[in-house]
Amino acid sequence: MDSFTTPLLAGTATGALLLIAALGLALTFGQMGVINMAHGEFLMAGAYTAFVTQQIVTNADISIVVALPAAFVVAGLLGLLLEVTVITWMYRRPLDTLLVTVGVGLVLQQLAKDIFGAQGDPVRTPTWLDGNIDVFGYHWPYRQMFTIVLAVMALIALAALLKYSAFGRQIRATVQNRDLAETVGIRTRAVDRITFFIGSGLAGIGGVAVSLISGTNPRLGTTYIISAFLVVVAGGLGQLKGTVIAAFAVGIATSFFADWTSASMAQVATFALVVVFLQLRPQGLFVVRSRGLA
Amino acid sequence: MFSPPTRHVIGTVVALTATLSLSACGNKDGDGSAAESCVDTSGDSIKLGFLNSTSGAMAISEQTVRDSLTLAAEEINADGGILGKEIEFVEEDGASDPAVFAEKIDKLLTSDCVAAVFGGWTSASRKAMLPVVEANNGLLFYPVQYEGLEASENIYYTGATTNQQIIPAMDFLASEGVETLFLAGSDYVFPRTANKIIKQYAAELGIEIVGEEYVPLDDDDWTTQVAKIVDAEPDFVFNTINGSSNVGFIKAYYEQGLSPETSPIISVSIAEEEAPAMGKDVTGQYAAWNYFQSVQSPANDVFIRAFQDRFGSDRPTSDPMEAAYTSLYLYKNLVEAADSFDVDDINESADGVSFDAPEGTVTIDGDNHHIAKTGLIGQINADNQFDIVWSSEEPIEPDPFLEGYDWWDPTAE
Amino acid sequence: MKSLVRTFGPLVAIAVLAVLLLVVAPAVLSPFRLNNLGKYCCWAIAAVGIGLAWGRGGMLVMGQGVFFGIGGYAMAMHLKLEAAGPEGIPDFMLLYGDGTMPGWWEPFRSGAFTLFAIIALPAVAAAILGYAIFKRRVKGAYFAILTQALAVVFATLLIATIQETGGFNGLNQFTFFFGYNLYDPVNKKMVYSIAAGLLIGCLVLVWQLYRSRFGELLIATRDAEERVRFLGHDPANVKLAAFVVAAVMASIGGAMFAPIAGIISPSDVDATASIFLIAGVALGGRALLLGPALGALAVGYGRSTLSESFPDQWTYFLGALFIAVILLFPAGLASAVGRAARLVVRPKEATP
Amino acid sequence: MKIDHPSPDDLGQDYLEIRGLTVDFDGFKAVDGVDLTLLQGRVHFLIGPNGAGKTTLVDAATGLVPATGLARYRNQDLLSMRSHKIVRAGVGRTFQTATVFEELSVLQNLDIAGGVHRSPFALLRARRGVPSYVAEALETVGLADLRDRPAGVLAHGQKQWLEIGMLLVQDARVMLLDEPVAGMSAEEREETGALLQRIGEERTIVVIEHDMDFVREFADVVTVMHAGKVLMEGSVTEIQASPEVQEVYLGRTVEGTSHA
Repeated sequence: MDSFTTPLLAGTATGALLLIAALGLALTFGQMGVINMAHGEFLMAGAYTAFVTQQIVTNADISIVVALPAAFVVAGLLGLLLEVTVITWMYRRPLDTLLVTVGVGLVLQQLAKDIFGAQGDPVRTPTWLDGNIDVFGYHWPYRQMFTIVLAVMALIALAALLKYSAFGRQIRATVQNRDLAETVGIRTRAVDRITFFIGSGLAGIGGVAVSLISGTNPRLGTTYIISAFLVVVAGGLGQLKGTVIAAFAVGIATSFFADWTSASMAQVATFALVVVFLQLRPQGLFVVRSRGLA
Repeated sequence: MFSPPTRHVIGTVVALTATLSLSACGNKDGDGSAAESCVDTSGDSIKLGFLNSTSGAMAISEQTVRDSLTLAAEEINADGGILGKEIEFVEEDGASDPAVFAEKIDKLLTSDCVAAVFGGWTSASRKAMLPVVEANNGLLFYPVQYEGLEASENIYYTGATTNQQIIPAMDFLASEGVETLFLAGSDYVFPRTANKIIKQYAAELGIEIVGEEYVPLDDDDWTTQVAKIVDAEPDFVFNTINGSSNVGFIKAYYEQGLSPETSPIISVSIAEEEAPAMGKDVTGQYAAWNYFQSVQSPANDVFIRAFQDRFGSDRPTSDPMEAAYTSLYLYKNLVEAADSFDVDDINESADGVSFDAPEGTVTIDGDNHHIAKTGLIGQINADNQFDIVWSSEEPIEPDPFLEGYDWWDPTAE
Repeated sequence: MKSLVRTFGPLVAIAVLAVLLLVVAPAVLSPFRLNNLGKYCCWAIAAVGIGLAWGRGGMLVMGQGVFFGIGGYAMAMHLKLEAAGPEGIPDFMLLYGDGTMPGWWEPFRSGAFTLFAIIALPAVAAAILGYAIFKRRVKGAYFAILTQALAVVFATLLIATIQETGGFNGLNQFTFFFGYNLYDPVNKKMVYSIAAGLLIGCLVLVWQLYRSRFGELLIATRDAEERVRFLGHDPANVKLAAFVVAAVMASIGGAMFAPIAGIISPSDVDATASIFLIAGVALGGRALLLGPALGALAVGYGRSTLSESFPDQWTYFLGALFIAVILLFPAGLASAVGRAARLVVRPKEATP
Repeated sequence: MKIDHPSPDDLGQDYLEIRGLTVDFDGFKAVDGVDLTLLQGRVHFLIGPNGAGKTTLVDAATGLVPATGLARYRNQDLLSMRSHKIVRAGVGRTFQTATVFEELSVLQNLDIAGGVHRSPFALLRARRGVPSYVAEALETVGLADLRDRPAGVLAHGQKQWLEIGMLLVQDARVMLLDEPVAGMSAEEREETGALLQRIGEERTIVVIEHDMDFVREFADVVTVMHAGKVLMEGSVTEIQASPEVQEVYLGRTVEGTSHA
């Protein structure tokens, strides 16, 4: 085994997963100032969607392809439901959204436990993802490459949506100046809802990718949510570029630390790294400059 | 610093607090003798406490134990109870939190006045309950295999200690001609202690340890660690991973091209309950226990049928469930042997009390309160059941401190 | 007269609470219930600190479990060494390790050092962390997330250091508390009284802080941090002070938790435990003097009794509590009661 | 802060000297080489169209945005100091939208501004009575009757006065006021103007303003800024007579990037 390629490639795959999870967070945080702690449970919902899809479409080769859009819709609708019922009452109270969604996350976890049982369920890997290629002694699994491809595609789709579509322009207008956007006729509430749908839907896609790593279990979301948030913190809010760099940096750094020390110490070291990084760049990698007294 | 009236009021509050605190002054000389038992044995029912986590991370496993305890209690009641007294069981949630276990067992023993408590799963929960049950001179029946190195007058251990699970597993590996072994575990007490024993016994058996990796509890990503297994090419992997983390481990193991043909895994925490979560990925791998659903015995047939009638035909039975079921029957036999619910009476006549359990006949060792159990190795088949491929010749006497093994040096690294 | 009520009314309320906790409770509760109340008091001490940092200072501290743990483990280490005897070492080090004790355990043999450490360790840790965070103007959600991540990391670190901290099992099996046998009911009552007394003490302390100029400055910093800069204050220092006090209070709570619960383990200090502390503060009213403490007592009591009656539904309840309180009564139930009372007294104002 | 070396041209009078001050936002020069000397005892007005860099100039002098050049006050370079140190050195400011502490009373707002003069230990004490400098400021800005009301309920104009009162309590020798009379009634403007003249005698007052009537009535010196540069400085009459200034205000700007 090469002590360089293994952590690098494995870490890139972890980073890709973090990226999918963090993209949705960065989007909703950047636009609405909403910190959604239930985002991890949307990831979990995506994983369970993959499991349920396999019960219906029993061919694992096809079911995973069906599961991706299905998980996007399921998690997206959960997000929309959350937005309409809870978040909509608490704009401009970002810290409170954080706490409310903590509660929502607890309820969703318990629901999953009651519906699917506390014991996890298996998600079969499609045969076309079964296998690996040898890269300098590391048997790089196709599944990890698939995760990276998935993240890159999600990123490109999101970037294109924001940059080229009319809706993307509305989102950017709302992010930059909500009041002004309203005066030019953008229905910012509707924009918010669609943004929340998309952001949560991305978590669903991430959930499908996670289900290929660990199947499903009710606590699946909690494993990823903190790292995903650290990515958003380090990446700077509302900036895709920063989120991308931070996701891969955190993923790869964790893998290297795990290789050098232990997986437990890697968690500690990555956290320390983010705190030190914030000393150098307190507002994250990239900052949207806004003038005046906040 | 304070204005006069303020000073006055604060002074009053502080003085009040101090006086009130001091009024409950401590007693430095007391030896803290055990509290008087409040168990009521005069009625026609006897209270027992079931303390398992029904919420939190461990609810996954502990609910199954609760179910088989419930079954055993119902069976015993239908059969006339214990010493003619009907079991009235008080249920509590340990919430997967050791401090809650300590609180709840205190409640069961001192408020509910139960005659004995059944439950606990993690070592942390047992360690948390131990001082409480000792201080109250109560009884605890603990149904899960654990890392040994413990014996309490107030606890009966109906799961395996290390010389009934880990050591037979190593004997099995030696009989298979294994020369190199890789250790993979969750980063907490049981795997660390188990691996300490494994390493010393491996040295004795001439098996080389070619790697040792740990991942935090509940962490799913095993990629980096599995890459090290690939690199080490061990004959066998000894798996002490706990809970859902197993799923990620097995997935990563397959992804990187490992299989039961090249580097098979022997696990000590994957049973009939856990295996289905890994589906086909786990087929062909091994596990060491003292009970499998596939054990052939009349007692087991009865147990499985009763359990599935009660909780659903799709429910598997597993080692900890069987150990919990057994623990309640053992308690019945203990009480009847002593003809008393009193803890000291029970302990006095405990040695040799036995029960025809689903796993076979088990017998209590009166010195260390563990039970003699047969070591079994199962291979997981496509139905996520275990085909028994190896068995110890006879029930193994429990030896929690491994005193009968010369190679064991507790202070060595 | 009115201003006298405003000034000393809270103090009277604290005195009432003191009588309830220190006189009434020991008289009417069974030893088991009293011991539980002691645990709630420990959480309440930490909650008082959270009220100061979050309610008054606007810093959502989601990782107070870390400081709770520092105090708890410091005390537990001392109790463990006390149980082991003058030359002895803790039992778990023989079981899981090679039977040698790490050097940094040695000072905790001294009771005086332990008490000093319970105050000093969290203060230093919070000062370093707070300095790094506040001076770089990291705030709001960023701060909250960082503190939560800290709690996760802290628990992971504890679980991974089995030979040094007992790992997942934590530390337990204490026999003596500064020479007093912990199994003696009289001594248990005494330990409870100390915890309750400390809670009252912390309440008096924050009462003085809230009415001081520092309290005003803290609110000013919460509501308009940048503006405070133009009053000639570095808001980082103001927040740092509140954060450090909150950390020390959490540590004191943890230190008393260990002998009362008889155990301290990673489950008592991790992210979930930290969120649990926040729940009490949110319920009681984060910015009120007594709100956090009463909320923490209530949530602690709820956890015990609800999990006794509805073992499976406790998680739903905790989740629903967060949603309902934050959504409907962001200032806490106490304020909701106050509002309802006003509606009853002056019903005409209620209908617009 | 003690002055070790009074500058030779300091004739017992304070002044704020700005030399070559430049603020660069990623290549866009919001303030571009501004030179200004602001003397004690005068009410300076800073005018110019939107985006001229007036507020940014004040931001730079109070540590809100990084800038190059020099902003010297009592031999200290403000550009190298952090905001709260600048305040402690005696340079205070207000903001376009009045930012007072809405949950605190008028008295508490003023009192809290006096914190610069207190030791950290003194902060732990509760306030007893009303310090004389607070009472004085209450009188000066005319809010004595409202001292126990929460600042949040004050009218817009009253909030601006409260802010000025807070600067008085801080004992700011240089006051940088950003559009203090915007949104005020004619009567309130008169009062504000009179207030500025009253307190301006022993201070350096700099006012950013758009309202030319107000400027005409109360300005001692007017500086016109345009596109980050100083276009002209002089008395109100001189400014009004300038064709250049008229051109700027008629909107025929050449490089009018509006980066307010």
